[in-house]
Amino acid sequence: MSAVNFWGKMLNVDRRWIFLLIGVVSIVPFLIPVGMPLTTTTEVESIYDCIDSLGPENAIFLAFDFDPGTDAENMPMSVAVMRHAFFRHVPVFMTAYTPLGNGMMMSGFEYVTNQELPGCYTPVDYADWATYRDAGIVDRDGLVAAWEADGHSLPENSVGWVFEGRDYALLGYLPLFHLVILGMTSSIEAQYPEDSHGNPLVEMPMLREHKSLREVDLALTMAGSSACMSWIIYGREKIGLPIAFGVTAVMATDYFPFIQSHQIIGQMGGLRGAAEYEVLMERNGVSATTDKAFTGMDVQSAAHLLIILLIIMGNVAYFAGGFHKQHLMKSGR
Amino acid sequence: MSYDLIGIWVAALFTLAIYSFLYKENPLYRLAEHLVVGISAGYSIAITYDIVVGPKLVDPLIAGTGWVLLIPGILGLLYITRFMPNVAWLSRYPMAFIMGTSMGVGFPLTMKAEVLRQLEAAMAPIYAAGMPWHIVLGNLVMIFGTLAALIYFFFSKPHKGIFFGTGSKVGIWVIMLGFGATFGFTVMGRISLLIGRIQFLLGDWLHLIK
Amino acid sequence: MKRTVPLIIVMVGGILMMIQYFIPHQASQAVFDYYTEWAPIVGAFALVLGVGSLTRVHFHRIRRRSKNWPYSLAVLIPLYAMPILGLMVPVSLWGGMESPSIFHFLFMHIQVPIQSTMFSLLAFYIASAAFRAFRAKSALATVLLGSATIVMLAQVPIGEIFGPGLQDVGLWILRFPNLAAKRAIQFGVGFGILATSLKIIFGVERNWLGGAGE
Amino acid sequence: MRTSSTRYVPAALVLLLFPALSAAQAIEPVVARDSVENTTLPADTIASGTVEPQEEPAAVIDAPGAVTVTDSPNDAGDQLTLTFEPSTETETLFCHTVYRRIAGEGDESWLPVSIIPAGDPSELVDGLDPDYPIVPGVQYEYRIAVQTLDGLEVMGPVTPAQAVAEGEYYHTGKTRALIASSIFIFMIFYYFSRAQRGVQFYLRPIAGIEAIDEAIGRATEMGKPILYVPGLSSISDVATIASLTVLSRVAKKIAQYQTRLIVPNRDPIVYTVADECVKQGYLEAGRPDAYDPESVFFLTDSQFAYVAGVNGIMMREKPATNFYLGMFWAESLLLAETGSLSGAIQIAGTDAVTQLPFFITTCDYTLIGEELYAASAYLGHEPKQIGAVKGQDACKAIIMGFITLALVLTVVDLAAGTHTLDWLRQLMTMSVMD
Repeated sequence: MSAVNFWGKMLNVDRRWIFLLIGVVSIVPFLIPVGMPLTTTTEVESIYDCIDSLGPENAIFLAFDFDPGTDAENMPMSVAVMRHAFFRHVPVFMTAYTPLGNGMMMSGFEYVTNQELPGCYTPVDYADWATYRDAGIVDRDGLVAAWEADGHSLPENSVGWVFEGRDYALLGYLPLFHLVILGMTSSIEAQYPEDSHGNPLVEMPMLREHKSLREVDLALTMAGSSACMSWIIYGREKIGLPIAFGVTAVMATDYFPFIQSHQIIGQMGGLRGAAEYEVLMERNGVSATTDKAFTGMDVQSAAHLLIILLIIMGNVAYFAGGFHKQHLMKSGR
Repeated sequence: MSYDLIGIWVAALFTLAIYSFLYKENPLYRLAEHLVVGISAGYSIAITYDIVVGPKLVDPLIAGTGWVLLIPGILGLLYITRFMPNVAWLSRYPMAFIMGTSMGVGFPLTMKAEVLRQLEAAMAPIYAAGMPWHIVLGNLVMIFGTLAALIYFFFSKPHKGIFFGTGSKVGIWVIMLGFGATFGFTVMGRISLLIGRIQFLLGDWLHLIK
Repeated sequence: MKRTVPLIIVMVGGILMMIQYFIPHQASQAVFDYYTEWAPIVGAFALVLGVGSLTRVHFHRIRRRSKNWPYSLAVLIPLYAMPILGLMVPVSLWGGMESPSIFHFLFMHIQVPIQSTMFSLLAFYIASAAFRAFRAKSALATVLLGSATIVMLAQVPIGEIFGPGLQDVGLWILRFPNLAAKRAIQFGVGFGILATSLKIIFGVERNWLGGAGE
Repeated sequence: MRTSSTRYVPAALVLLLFPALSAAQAIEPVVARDSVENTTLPADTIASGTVEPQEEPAAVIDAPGAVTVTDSPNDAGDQLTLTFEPSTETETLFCHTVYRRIAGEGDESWLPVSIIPAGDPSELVDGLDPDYPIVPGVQYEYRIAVQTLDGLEVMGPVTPAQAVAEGEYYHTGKTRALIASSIFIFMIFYYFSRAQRGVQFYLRPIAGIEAIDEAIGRATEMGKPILYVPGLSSISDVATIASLTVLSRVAKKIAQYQTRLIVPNRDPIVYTVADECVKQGYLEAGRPDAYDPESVFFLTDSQFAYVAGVNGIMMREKPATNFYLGMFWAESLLLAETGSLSGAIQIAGTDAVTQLPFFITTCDYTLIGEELYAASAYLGHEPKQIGAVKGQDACKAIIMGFITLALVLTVVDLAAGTHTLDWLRQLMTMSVMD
């Protein structure tokens, strides 16, 4: 009986102790980083290779289809892809599925262009390079040359210029986004006459070159909900637009059938997927260092071990204490 | 103090306010919980007006170029009648419009993307020249597993006999393996969210880590 | 008028859009173009429903001075202040939606951290449930927990110390048995969605009409 | 289709690289090396032979040949398909430019609708570029120009389009989707009508449903209440609708046993409907007097506050049985954990795949996904709902049939070295695009 009491007491421990445990396990590895190596999987590599094969003549869509709640998982992958595209000078159209996603798009762009962080990109607002545009200088190399010839130089931390309307366009949120995707299959500008800064899309060089989703080479949806399916149902199935997923870990397992059916070219699942992308970028010289996702992997390791230990201990206590016999009903699932 | 610095301190304060719930429910937590409801709804109103209602409805109407837009505009306004008990039924009109059309648009597309395409992919060959054994085994598991799991969700026949009995048993095992993967990934996802907050607290706020 | 007309709208709209898919003709395309132009406008007003019920619930709480009523102010004030500051006040520290502004501040430095922290609470709860509730009560639950353990270890770098094969097993589970289970569920869910669509379009399912009086 | 459309990308780029050039072309297509030598010749008669080299004998290149225009199939009358004989020049050829104008208009109306880089296939679907739309029923004229690497442009002959763009009334590429949709709709309505004619269908027993009676009985024996959580979603969620159907059946049983029922709600509309369901259940059991209006109530609309509230009820009232049926998110874990600690029998059911693992490991019975829908049809005894379940089952049987057939064929292929599976897959394969 006393044994039962012991196990019972153990199981009924105040859960705040367990909270404390997981808190400690999640903080300590940050202070003592190990940086265990991470292997990459084909699901992520195929996205990386796809973007790596593109250049200034191509274009991608980066869809911020998540809310602040899953910021920690979706933001690192969005940031990684954005950096990779900027590095390869691939024009990036950015959209959002929800109003809150609009804010996430802004915040992701602000992070990549934060001049205080090493490895950032320096944005040039659409209005600031109007004179060059009017003079007909719209190809990337010519634009950078002309811009730098006029005395502009890259700030200390920056690794490159990005011109609004040439290298990126912040399109933002529209309601009933699945219809927006459908509409963009014939014309992007018809859906977004202006970007979220109020610049007319019709004048943007990147739009002149990519007028509809038919002329876009990849759409990446960074999703925290089933919003990503809209890109398949309305983009992929309508005009064959190649799609890649960046989804939260909770959803990731559901979309393996779509990889096997080639409806998506690849998938980043949760923080681990983002960390793999960062590793690929560092390995190939796209970025100097890895970022937040990879740093988080140590904690992820420690926390997974702790949770597995807790499950084992809990079950030992449960069965050793004989609690499994308490339910009078025939055993269920 | 700069705008961003104040921002980081306020954000840190509210982050800790939420975590204080782990110890005990308290007024600060409750305040944060309510604020988030108000701000997110307010944000959505502002963005929706700024992006849709303004440029796509109000501006063309003021400019006098889009009188036909009055039809969707008025239909949309009928949502407001939901809060007037006598005419609340009018709010069913815009709902009916959105529901009917979006389901009609979605029907053939869902059939194509989620049923036919998946069926096509499910009919994969088991073996091709040079395939390693674990892939072949995987293909077998995939095909028989899909069949078995479909049998489990088949309600018209009792789960007895070789086909339905064994099939549904194998099916539920395969489903459990799949749920195990979901479970593992869900744990991973929740931990990742915690990691994100700790990176904010220790890095952006306290500058203890880079 | 109250029930029949909405049911007719649903049916006509649904059947029209379904047929439209198979007809590429310009007349059919024109219907579709009107639809894509109008639907977002109608859809945007749906926000009214959420905002309206929020206002009603919290306004009542304040008026009746129910328990904890001051918190309702914390809902209502930002709910109305956000659009006013963002849209009506000229762009300045007070007005407009770009950084720096109150609008941007409330979103970026209050909404975002609170919402992301709320979800991260689950990491704590999952740890607690792992110890106190996740039981291998039956063979099936044991399979589930076993597969979960392998996948969890395979997904993190430390899994390597249990041998290189573990990662492969984890990925194998994800790519084959997991795929089979999810595909079967998807067929079911897909048919479920399609059947529900049909039931709503043809007026068999009418629950959505509820809650708006007789 | 995809490859042909991506080829506009570099083409458009060329246009932008030479903005002045392309602007000039748009207005007056000329055959000259540079602008100084521009001699505006009668555009319609220009051919390569008419160009006189000014300086050293430069390569006079062949103009592209005849253009063949056909109406594109399966469109809204806004596309024309072009093929042309490319210039025989290979060395200095830079690109072909496709010009289009409405028949009978002047030279100033030529629109450079597309630029096709050298080496690309000499065919084009015109009309995809939103800047140069094709109007259905209009007669157009085309001409192709070649451009050399050193900026020389040579015009081909003007060709009136042999076809006029017309929209079609049926998309031949969508036949498979049409057949599949028709079969599905037929199956659902077939079983609807049979169910309505009173045919009794067999539905297999579901363990969780059978446990409901037992669980209610247990609560009665113990004299403890029963907690029913109808999910946290809105009324438009299929899972919520299913849950409310189950609730009215549970309420009926409870009314017979005279056990106490607790139904906390998160959504105000679901609350009103749940209240009606419980009342109805008591009425059907013939005990409307036993209905306690306090048993169904609105708790709060905030997710975690709701969980805290329900957990409080579980710890205070110690219900003997907890039902969690409907749509759940992250709160599933918190509810089920507290419930399992309080020692209650727990029966859960949801179609949220991500929450199911937590329910399976913490609850005694779990209705997985579709089992919840089936359960509601099962308990609700509404003929059409049962008909829908049967109709979906029939479609699942078709899917199973195809997968089995593919399995057989792949074995046959391996044994006999044939390609029957490819044949079957081709039968199913749809073009990626519509």
